[in-house]
Amino acid sequence: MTDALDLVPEDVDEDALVVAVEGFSGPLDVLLVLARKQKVDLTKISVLTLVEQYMAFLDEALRRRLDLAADYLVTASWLAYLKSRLLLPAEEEPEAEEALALAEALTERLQRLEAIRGAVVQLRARARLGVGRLARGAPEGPTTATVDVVAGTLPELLRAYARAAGRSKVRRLRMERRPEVVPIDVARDALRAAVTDRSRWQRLEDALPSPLRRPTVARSGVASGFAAALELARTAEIEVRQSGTFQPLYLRAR
Amino acid sequence: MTEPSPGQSPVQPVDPVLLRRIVEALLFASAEPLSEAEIQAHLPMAVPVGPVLRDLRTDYAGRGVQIEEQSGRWAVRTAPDVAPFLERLQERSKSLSAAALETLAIIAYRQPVTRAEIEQIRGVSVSRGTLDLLVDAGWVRPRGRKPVPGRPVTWVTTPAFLDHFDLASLDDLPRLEELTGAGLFDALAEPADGADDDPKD
Amino acid sequence: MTEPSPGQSPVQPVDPVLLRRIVEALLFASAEPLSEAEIQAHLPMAVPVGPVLRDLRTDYAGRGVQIEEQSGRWAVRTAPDVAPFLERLQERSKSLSAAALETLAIIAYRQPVTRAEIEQIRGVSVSRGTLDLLVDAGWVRPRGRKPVPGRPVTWVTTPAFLDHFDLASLDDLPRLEELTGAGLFDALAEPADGADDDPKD
Repeated sequence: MTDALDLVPEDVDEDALVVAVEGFSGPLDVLLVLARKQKVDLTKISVLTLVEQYMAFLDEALRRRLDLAADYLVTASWLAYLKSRLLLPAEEEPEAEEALALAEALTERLQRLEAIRGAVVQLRARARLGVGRLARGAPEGPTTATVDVVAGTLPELLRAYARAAGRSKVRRLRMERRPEVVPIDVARDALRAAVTDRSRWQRLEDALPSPLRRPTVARSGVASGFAAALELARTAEIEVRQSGTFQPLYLRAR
Repeated sequence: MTEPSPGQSPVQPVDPVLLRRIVEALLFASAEPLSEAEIQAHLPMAVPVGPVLRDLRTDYAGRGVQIEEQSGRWAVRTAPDVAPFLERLQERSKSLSAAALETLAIIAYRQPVTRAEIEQIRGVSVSRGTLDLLVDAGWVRPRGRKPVPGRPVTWVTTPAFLDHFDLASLDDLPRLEELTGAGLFDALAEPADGADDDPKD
Repeated sequence: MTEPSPGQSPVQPVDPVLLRRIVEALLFASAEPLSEAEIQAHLPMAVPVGPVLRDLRTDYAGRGVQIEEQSGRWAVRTAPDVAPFLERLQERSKSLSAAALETLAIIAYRQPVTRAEIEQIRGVSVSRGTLDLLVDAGWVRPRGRKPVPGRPVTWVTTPAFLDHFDLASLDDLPRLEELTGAGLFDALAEPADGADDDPKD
C-alpha cells in the first residue's frame, strides 16, 4: 500500500484523484482527501458539499470501470441517506437533529484520522534511530555469562548423610544366621521310633537320634525332645520319670 | 580465572571515577538502551547509578554523541544534528507503509487499544500482517485484554518505540494541538495504565 | 526532507567543533574501524582529520571508552581495565549429585576422614571428580595425613562450607540419631538411587 498522503497532494484535480483510487485505504480516506480539498478547517467543512464531492468521485470511478470495493458503495448509500436528512427543513425534528449529529460524527472521524496522519508526519520527521540517530556500530556488550555454581541446602546435606550412614549401618549389622531348631513334631516322631521298649528306661538325650544331637541343634533338640516327651506322656504312649530337679529324664514305652 | 569478578566485593569503597568509567563503558558498549537496574547489575558495588548517568549526560552535551534517557532506559546515540554527515552509516530504513505507521501512531496515542478501535479510527480493517510487522520491529506488543465481550487483546508501545522515534516518554509524543480542543483525543491526556479503556468510548 | 546533505557545501568555513563532533559520531556509529581517508570521505569539507582524531584520543584518555588507532584505522573501544565489568557473571546454581552430597556430608560429620573411610561408609568408591567438585566449590580441603600405612590424605570442611549451609559451627550439624529420630529422614527405607559413583576411578 502506498502512502495516500504522498500520492494525493491537496490541490489534485478530480481526475487525478479518481485515477489514484488504488492509493486510498478506504472510503474514509477518500472523504478526508475530499474534505481537504474544501481548503477550510476540517471543523468547518460542509458535509453536504462533501457528499456531493464523494458522489462525483464515485460516478467518475464507476464510469471508468475502476474496481471499487463494496464499502465504497455502502458509504455512498449512507452518505445519500445523510444528505436527504440534512436537506429536511429544520422544523422536522427529530430527524434533522439526528442528521446533524451524524454529520458531526463524520466530521469528528475525519478530524481524528487527520490528527493521526499529522502525528505520522511528525513521527517520521523525528531523529529516528538508524537514520537521525545512530547506535554504537560495533557493540561490545554488555554480556551475561552464566557460571555454574554448585549449591546445596542443609536438608539435602542431612538427608545425604542419613542415607550414607544408614547404608553403612545396615552393612555392619551382621545378621547372625538364624539358629537351627528342631521342630517338636520331628522330636516327637524321633522319640516314638526310639522308645519302644517297656522294660528299659533310657535317657531323653540318648533316645534322640544323633542328627538331633549335633552341637548346633543340641539345645533345641533337648528342648523339643522334652516338649515332645511331655506330649507323648499325655497321650499315654510313653512314661516319663525324673528322680529330682535337674536330674536326667528317663523314658520308656507303655 | 584471574580476572576481577564483578559483583563480588560489596565491601570495597566506591571509587567515583571507576564507577563513572564503568557506567560510561556499559552505555557505549550496548546497542540497546539499558535500564538502571541492568547497569547496576554489572557494577561491583551497590550504589545508585541515577546521579552518575545524569552527570554523564551533562558531560556529553554538545558532543557528537549524546547520552539519552527514555523512560528510565539509557543509551548513547549520535547527536541528531550530525546525522546528515553519517549518511553512509545510516540504515536503508525499510519504509513502513502508511497503514503500518498510522496503526503505530494510533497505538502510541490511544494505548492500550484494541484492533477494533484502530480500525474504527482508520476506517479500514487492520490486517494481521500490519500488527505483525510492528511487533517484529519491536515497537508494539500486546498487553492485557479489554474487559468487553470477546475480551480482545489490547496493544501498547514498547521502550524500543520510544528509542526509535527519539521520545523521552509517551508524554513527548507530538501534541495534536488543533484537536485536543475538540475533545477527540482527550483520552491521551492521561494514558490509562490498565487494560481498561476510556469508559466514555 | 529538508535536512542538509553532506558534501554540498565545500565553501563553508571549517567549524572545528562541528568537525570534531562529526568524527566522534562517525567513530561511534561505525561497525568497522575507519581509516582517515574513510572519515574524510564523510566530511563536508576537505580538512586533515589526523589532528582531530588525535585530539579526540587525548580527550577520551582515562575515560571508560577510548579512541584507539590500529594500523591507521580508528575506532571507539571500551577501556581494557573496565572491560571485565561488561561481562556480568550470572550464577546458575547447579545442584550437587547424590554422590557428592553424601561425600560432603561424610566429610562434615567424620572429619578428618580419608577417602577410604568415606568409601567404607558409602559402600561405593568415591571418584576423584567428586572430591574435586567439592574442592572447587570451596567446601572441602585436604588437611594432613592419617598416620596409617600409605599415609592417606584426610579431608575436612572449610569455613565456606559452614557459610553456604548457614551453620555457625560443625556442632550445629544434628546427630544422626536426631535426624532419624525426628522421622524426617527415613533414610534406611530410601533407595540410594544415583548415589553410586562411577565404579571405575
